[in-house]
Amino acid sequence: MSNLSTKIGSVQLANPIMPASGTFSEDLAQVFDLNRLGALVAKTITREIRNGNPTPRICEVRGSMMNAIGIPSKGVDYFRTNSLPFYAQFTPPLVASISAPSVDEFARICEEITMPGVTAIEVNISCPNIEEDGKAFAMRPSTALAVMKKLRSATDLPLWAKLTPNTGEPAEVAQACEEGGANAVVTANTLLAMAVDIRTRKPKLGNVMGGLSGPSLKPINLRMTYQCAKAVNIPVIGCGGIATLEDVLEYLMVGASAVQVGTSTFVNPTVMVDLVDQLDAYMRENHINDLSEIIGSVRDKEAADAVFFQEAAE
Amino acid sequence: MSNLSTKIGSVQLANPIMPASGTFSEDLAQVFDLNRLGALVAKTITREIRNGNPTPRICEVRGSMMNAIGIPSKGVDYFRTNSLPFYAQFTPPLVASISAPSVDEFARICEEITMPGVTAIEVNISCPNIEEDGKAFAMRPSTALAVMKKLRSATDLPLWAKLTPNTGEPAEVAQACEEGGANAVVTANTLLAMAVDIRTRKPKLGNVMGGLSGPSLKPINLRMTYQCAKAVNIPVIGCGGIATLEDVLEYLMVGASAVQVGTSTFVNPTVMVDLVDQLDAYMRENHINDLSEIIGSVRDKEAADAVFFQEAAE
Amino acid sequence: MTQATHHTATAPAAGALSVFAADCTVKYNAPVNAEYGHLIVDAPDSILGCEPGQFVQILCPVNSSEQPYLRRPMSIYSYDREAGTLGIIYKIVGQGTKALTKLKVGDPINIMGPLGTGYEVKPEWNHILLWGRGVGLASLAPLAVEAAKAGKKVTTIYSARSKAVQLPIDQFEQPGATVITVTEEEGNSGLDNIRRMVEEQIKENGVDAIYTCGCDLALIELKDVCRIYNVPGEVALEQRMACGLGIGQCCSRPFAVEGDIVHKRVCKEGPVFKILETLV
Amino acid sequence: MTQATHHTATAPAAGALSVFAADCTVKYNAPVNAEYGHLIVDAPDSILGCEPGQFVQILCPVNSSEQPYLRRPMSIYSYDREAGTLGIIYKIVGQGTKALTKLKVGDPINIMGPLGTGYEVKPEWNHILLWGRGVGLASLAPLAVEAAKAGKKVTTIYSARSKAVQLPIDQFEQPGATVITVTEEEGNSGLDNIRRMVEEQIKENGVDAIYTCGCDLALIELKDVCRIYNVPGEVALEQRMACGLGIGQCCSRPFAVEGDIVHKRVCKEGPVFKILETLV
Ligand SMILES: Cc1cc2nc3c(=O)[nH]c(=O)nc-3n(C[C@H](O)[C@H](O)[C@H](O)COP(=O)(O)OP(=O)(O)OC[C@H]3O[C@@H](n4cnc5c(N)ncnc54)[C@H](O)[C@@H]3O)c2cc1C
Ligand SMILES: Cc1cc2nc3c(=O)[nH]c(=O)nc-3n(C[C@H](O)[C@H](O)[C@H](O)COP(=O)(O)OP(=O)(O)OC[C@H]3O[C@@H](n4cnc5c(N)ncnc54)[C@H](O)[C@@H]3O)c2cc1C
Ligand SMILES: Cc1cc2nc3c(=O)[nH]c(=O)nc-3n(C[C@H](O)[C@H](O)[C@H](O)COP(=O)(O)O)c2cc1C
Ligand SMILES: Cc1cc2nc3c(=O)[nH]c(=O)nc-3n(C[C@H](O)[C@H](O)[C@H](O)COP(=O)(O)O)c2cc1C
Ligand code: FES
Ligand code: FES
Repeated sequence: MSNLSTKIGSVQLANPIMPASGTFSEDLAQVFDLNRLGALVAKTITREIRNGNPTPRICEVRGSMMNAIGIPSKGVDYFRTNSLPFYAQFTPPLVASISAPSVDEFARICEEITMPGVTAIEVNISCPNIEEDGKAFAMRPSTALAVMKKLRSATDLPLWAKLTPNTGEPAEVAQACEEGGANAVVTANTLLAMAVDIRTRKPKLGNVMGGLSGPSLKPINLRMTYQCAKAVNIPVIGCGGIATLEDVLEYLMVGASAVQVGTSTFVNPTVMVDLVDQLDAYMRENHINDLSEIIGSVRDKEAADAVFFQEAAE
Repeated sequence: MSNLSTKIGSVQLANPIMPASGTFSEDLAQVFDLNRLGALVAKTITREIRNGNPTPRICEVRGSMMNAIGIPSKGVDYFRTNSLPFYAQFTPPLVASISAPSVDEFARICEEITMPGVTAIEVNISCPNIEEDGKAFAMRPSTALAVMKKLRSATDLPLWAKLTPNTGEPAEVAQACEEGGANAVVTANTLLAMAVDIRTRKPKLGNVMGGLSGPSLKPINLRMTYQCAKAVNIPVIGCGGIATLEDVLEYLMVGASAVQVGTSTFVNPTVMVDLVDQLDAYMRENHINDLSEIIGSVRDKEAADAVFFQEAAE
Repeated sequence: MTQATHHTATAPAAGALSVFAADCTVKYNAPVNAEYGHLIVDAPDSILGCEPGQFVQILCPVNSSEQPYLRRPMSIYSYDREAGTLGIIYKIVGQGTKALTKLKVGDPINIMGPLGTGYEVKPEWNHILLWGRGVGLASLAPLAVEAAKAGKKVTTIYSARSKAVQLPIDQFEQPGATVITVTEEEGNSGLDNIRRMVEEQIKENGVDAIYTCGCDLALIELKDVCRIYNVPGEVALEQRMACGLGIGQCCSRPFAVEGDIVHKRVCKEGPVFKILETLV
Repeated sequence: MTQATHHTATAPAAGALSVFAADCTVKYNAPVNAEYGHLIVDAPDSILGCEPGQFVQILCPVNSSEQPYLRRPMSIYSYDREAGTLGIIYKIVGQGTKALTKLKVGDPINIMGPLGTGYEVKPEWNHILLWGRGVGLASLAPLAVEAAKAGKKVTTIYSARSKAVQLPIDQFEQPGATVITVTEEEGNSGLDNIRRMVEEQIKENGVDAIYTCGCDLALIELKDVCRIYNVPGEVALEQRMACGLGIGQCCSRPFAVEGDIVHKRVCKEGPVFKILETLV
């Protein structure tokens, strides 16, 4: 068995495969042994009790899906009394995920969720900031910095900033998160998208627009992972469209220290366990002893083949 | 035969189907009669003679592709003496596409390309602005406004601003273009993405990153088309991942007055002609006499079905 | 609408696997008529540990014309633990179900299940009434079989558009069972007429519980009937699904529970719900 | 590198269609050996109006394991206008070619062609020499056939890794033709050895032109040979392609033309290029 372990700051993971928030719940324990995962990442919760968006909340697009679930939440108390004891049955570290519509509310839930049993806090700053113009905190470096600073002072637990691909400045946002005190960035959430049912002429989602996830998102979030890994010194956790071992390796090679798997679990419920096994087999076959030999190993500085050709001929 | 004609400002098109810049050339005349198209859109040209990027310039990702061609250009003279006479053999209006790395250079080529035979000018402002921080003009409202104002004073021809999805503020950018004097916006160009060959650990594109196009892009650029159509009063031309009649209808319904078809032509070289025929058949079958009955007809104000359910029960 | 509350997740105990995704083998796949297909697969015991009203999620095959991505939920139409087979009836509507029609005997097909919460039949109940419409009949079929096995009397009213698109009713023709088929074509499938039949059954034969699937209008009528005659009733509902496992809260629907509006997941707390809790 | 210049597009006249995308029917599809497959399709006359060295773009089928998106370029290995057939030899490497192995006789498959610029053989040339490596032989096969038909003498050197992965050479065994096969296995496929054979042919039999495909190292040797002996030579190159039609400038490669570096499209000006213009 190769060494699949990886570190996200102070948090040691047995392997780099973990679920993406919102695509994982207690229910998956019916399908496989959750102890096989690198970490357990809970669904995002908010302080207020929320029902979420009108249905339909999901729809299919070519080769992928969209969702506008809208973060239904039962609040922090429910998390404490129900989710926490459930996840305590398993060995992988538990990562709570939180969100809020304002900086203060964000800080408050961050403090409240800082409790024994929670190893790290993923902060879903891809959600709209209602105090500014409704754009997600993670769309601009300034708002990302402001919220991360406040969150940093609200907890001693490691903070993972979950970024959004809905921005033209991903590297700058990642740097702002680092400056604000994030211990890692997760790249990234879903990308805003839309689909229309041409028969009814209604949007396919009750919420009109929603987030694209699945294989279509992979080349985009992979690029963002690459950009962020170049830009910051804290670990980057890749996320978006991961379905195969090749996807995992691409994310690791561009600089991710671990990856999150979301939508693929809906198609193949045991995909995360399969990926752990396949990664182990790949490393053994290729005589790679340690995951660190893969992380960040993309050969992006070397001239592409045809350029080489051309130069050799000068 | 239904009325498939549509107007982009003063430019009348026989039908709403036209090629996307860079995925169309004189060579396609070998495969079908170009007179079937709503317009002819030439490949983007620059003033300087450019070779484009190192190879590989394209690669496949799941269900789509990426390119980093890099706008090889033979300059304005070549366009005048070769492309223009060639396209003059056909009846659909010719749209030239231009790009430049600075506002002044952009204005200069805009003036130079203003010549008889060119009906409208598409300005590819999705390219990097080397005078600012290298981000594309169309990533921020301020830079989009600045370049469009300058371009507006450089030509009397209709200006179509080709936007980028690599921004968190698509509606604001579209509004800036309108304010700057654009006669239409095209939504949109490719989305920055990446892929790695896990065997060689090299990026799959010689340029490391490149633009995602094809079906994966559709829900994203469709959303952007919807946002821009809501935000501006000038016509919007949809573009991104269009392959089927359903795709065309979705773009029209969210507010596009016409659409551009790019990558699909690589897979099915006659797809644009097929789409014109299918649109005509669809309109006849559904007793739609005029394209205006489809454009912008999305029922986004109506409660989604399940909400209706819920409210009815209150 | 009163203050929002939520479904109470019954979290599984660690280590107790109860849902399985398995490569099954196509044993039979043929059209029932122009609109429906009937698929039977060799399935493992794990999935066959199912109950009437549960469903499976099918990973439909991909080909050059159809590229479904998510799994598709399908009611379990029949299961036979001895023969090791599972059957579904699918209405051919889009990408996924069109792709199903192309499956050939011997082809592999990945099926996940059993999923959701099925119908409740109390041991003391003797006569149950089923009202199915269209492909809704699929969900009710195992219920008819199991109830008959348990010695109960089953009356089924099956309503379809026409004789041509009727589903086979052999699973309902159990000893002591009555099956009444009505069609629009024959003009005897009006809601009034069916409701009259239901009320007749209640009044003349005594009905302990009513079950329905496949028609919102039938549900509205039955909600009224259940209230008036104080008969318990259940309905199998549909909702667009993604995970099918209760993970994503993709398929929540609002229900009226003791004066509150409660969101329940169709894939987990459902697909079978109490008729009186539905919001129609 | 000198100042950049560009390929000169020879724009087609309006109205003259010369490339066709057609649904063909699989007539034969079977492995040649563990690495190669041989596909023959019924193709329309339009596509069969092709020449040696041209290629087609194949829309590979999609299934649950393989989902190729872009077309895949394949050299035309054989064409028979009378029989209405077109053949290719494909090396099984990835998504698209794996999907090709699953095609069955009678299946439809969309093929676009003919594409690109083929080999040039001047009427006055009497003896041509071909050097193919691996699947590169596919591109050379129609050249051997047509040259023999035109009464020319064809000498073929075919180099492969081993006997086990050799391609059929029947198309090269024309009247008056010589075929020499060498393999790494037998130890006679070294570049030195092949170069010696080429030089021998030039010196002893006189060679009017040399053609090669499938190996960059062979190209380097032949560039030297062509220069030294002043023999014209052509090579069929590969490059990752998208459109195959010259539209996207996806597949450009730099060439040395009269002291300048010129970018040419492999799919349009190529895939066949003058050996002396290549940059290797
Ligand atoms: C619990 C449950 C049990 C079901 N049992 C059966 C059954 O036994 N037999 C049967 O034929 N069908 C059943 N359905 C419906 C079936 O899942 C859909 O018809 C199927 O997913 C359509 O797939 P498609 O790819 O062919 O169509 P698509 O192309 O996906 O869609 C075609 C149309 O069907 C609608 N649709 C898609 N998915 C669903 C869904 N999950 N629920 C409702 N509408 C949907 C779409 O909005 C669209 O209008 C069941 C659904 C649920 C939720
Ligand atoms: C003009 C031309 C003629 C060709 N003729 C033949 C032929 O007769 N027989 C044959 O077996 N092959 C031929 N090839 C190569 C063939 O196109 C590729 O092997 C094929 O596209 C691989 O497809 P795939 O989906 O199986 O592999 P993929 O999964 O796409 O790729 C597998 C590997 O092949 C490489 N590759 C992919 N596409 C190309 C390409 N277009 N050119 C070079 N490398 C590529 C990839 O980088 C990757 O490393 C030709 C290529 C060109 C450009
Ligand atoms: C149904 C669904 C619900 C989600 N809910 C959340 C959430 O609550 N919090 C969050 O940070 N991300 C959420 N996401 C985003 C995922 O965590 C992930 O970032 C995204 O889906 C991209 O990864 P994927 O392509 O592997 O799914 C959700 C995604 C889906 C599909
Ligand atoms: C090979 C290739 C070359 C392109 N070149 C240009 C270009 O020169 N100018 C431009 O504005 N867009 C260019 N594009 C972008 C397309 O015009 C289009 O906006 C994009 O591909 C999305 O549409 P699609 O998904 O239909 O391809 C190019 C796209 C591709 C795939
Ligand atoms: S389908 Fe995902 S929660 Fe029900
Ligand atoms: S493959 Fe597109 S230009 Fe050659």
